[in-house]
Amino acid sequence: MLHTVNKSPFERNSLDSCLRLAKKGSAILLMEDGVYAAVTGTTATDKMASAAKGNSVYVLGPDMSARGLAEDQLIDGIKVVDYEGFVDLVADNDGVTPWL
Amino acid sequence: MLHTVNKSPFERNSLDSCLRLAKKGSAILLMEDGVYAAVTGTTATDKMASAAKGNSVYVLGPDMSARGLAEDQLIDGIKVVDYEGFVDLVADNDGVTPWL
Amino acid sequence: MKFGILINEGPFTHQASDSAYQFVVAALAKGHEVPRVFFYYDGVYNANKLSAPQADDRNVVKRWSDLAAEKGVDLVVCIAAGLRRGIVEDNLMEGFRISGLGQLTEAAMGSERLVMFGD
Amino acid sequence: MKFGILINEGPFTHQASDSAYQFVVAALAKGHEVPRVFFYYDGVYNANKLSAPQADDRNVVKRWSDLAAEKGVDLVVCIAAGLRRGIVEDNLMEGFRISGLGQLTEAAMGSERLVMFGD
Amino acid sequence: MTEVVFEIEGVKKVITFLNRKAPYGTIYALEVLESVLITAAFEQHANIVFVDDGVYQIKKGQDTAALEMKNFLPTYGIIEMEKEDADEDEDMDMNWRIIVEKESMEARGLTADDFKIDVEVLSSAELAEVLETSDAVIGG
Amino acid sequence: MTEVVFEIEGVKKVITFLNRKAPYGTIYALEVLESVLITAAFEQHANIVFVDDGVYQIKKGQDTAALEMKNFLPTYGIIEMEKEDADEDEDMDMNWRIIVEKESMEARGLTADDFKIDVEVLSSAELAEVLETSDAVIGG
Repeated sequence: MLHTVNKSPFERNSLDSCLRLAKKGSAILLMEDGVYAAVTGTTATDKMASAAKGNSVYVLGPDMSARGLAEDQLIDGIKVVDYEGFVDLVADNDGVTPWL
Repeated sequence: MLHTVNKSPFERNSLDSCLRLAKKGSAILLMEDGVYAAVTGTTATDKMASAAKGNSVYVLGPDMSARGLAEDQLIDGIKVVDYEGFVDLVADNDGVTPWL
Repeated sequence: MKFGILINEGPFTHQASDSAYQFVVAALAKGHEVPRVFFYYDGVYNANKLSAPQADDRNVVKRWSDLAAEKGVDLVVCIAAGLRRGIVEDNLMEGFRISGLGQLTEAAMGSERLVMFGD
Repeated sequence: MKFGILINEGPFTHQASDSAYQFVVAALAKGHEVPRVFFYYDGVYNANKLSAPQADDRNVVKRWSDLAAEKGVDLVVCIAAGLRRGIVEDNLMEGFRISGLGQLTEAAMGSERLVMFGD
Repeated sequence: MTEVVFEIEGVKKVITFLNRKAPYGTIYALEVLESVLITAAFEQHANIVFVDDGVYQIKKGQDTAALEMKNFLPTYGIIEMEKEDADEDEDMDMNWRIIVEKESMEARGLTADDFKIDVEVLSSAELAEVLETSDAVIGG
Repeated sequence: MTEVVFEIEGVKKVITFLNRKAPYGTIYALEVLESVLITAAFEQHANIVFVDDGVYQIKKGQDTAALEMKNFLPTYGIIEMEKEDADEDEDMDMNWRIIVEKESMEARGLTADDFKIDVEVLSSAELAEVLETSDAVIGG
């Protein structure tokens, strides 16, 4: 299962709910305002870094660039994908759970 | 200053921001999905009860009724108003800060 | 007292327009003035005359229009926000008019309170 | 592989429609099929042909319409959600059609993946 | 305009509706119900799940008269009936589950008695398994 | 249709724009800028405040090319220029402040150097005072 999170971890509870309800080992894609969870040095970094140990966490590159986030700020273990990579994630997992 | 909060304290950070940035002694109106912060027995009760000691906190009755919340569940010190009471709050305070 | 109203969301999806309407009705009933309601962002959708809600639901667009006719409230739709979203003269409900953002600034300057409803 | 797409928000205000569009373009480029995009909730506003964004901005409505023409994607607007919000035949952009919610269930049943974009 | 016809003869899927939003502040709670109901017409399996503020959608005692808004609650009764019909009809291959997450319910000081309809209360871990085995998830 | 004319001759107010939302995920950051700019045409005082995810609006290095979305950042440069013009013009009675809340900035690991424009960094307590003394607050 691929879980998509499109909200800022500071504004909403979507990331918390996703981390609580995504099965260990499943894939998580941070996109739109959800990409703010992918970087180091914030109050959301610890929980995301911890999640990146038990899950495959991805972040959408075009959404990072739009928001001025650089790849060298990424939390260890989080991989950057573009829209083609997003498509691959959907194809390679057997379903998508959107945390809207 | 009257501060209005229309979001659930569980879903968003609006109430936290309001409580951090509302001057002590100012008025706070919980409305729309914000009314869930007005009742006892939830994980948001403590911070709201504490805020109700330093601020005048109001909750919009019609929004409570729609959501099935009863007045006997209210946190001590929170007062129920209807839309006419809302109008009075706007008139009696010298401005409105919306925490949208 | 004079209240200016700002609405940032469209009908049905968010409660903003409902809350604003109930507030305005209550304010007028108490003898206050509501000279202008300004519709911004998705709020411009409140002026879409093609909106046809189910028979057992409230008609948000018509309700604003009726209020304007009965109470002389000036309903202003932001031209830039409206163009982007396709709310233009062709589909504008009676009682609304399209104008610039200056009308919001004027409402803030000319009213004793500005009350905003949104997401 | 076949992807069904569900869009829950209108153009400009939320990124949902942009994200969905970029996803669909990438999926088609990789040789996947996107037989249908279903527009629900405020997503119906993506079909408003009166939308006229500024010259330096993308035209969300036209972009979907062009994609439908070029790639044969079936763009379906929910009739109930559209009626409530005033998206009807009169203002429906070319390339979109209005139909019932069963078209969403069919897309979920007939596609190998359902991908949803919203607020 | 393209009109696609899907081959759905004999297709049986598990569709999960992940309801996370409070009622009335937004319309999501109401409009998703229409898509749940249509699922019955196609005799598909469905999980109707209430998580986070979504648990407030089925709270008893909602009275929207003063707001002049449509009451969302009666529609949940129809969904409960659809589920019961499917459970009782042996010829019908349609399994519906109505699920509340325990953690979300308790964080809001609610118990199963506060709900207008009968629900299964599942832990986060149990619900994670339900999501994992769904063919399609409709959130909102 | 009613067209109201307000008496605004000589009126001078303090209008605060309370920006709390991240850019691009929603359009609020962009559309509020148009209302900030029009405030200059009426020579009103303005506080342009960035709180919560609003601080991300003015982060340097935004590149929206791959999203094909309009870049919001250049408009903040125009606002900064309007402020500087007002500060330098002795005949102009228009006081603009561009403010970031320290707590919001630090929670996101940012410093004033990360911003595209010059800002005043205020504590929550100092910002509370700014809000308290505003005549109108436009949020979003």
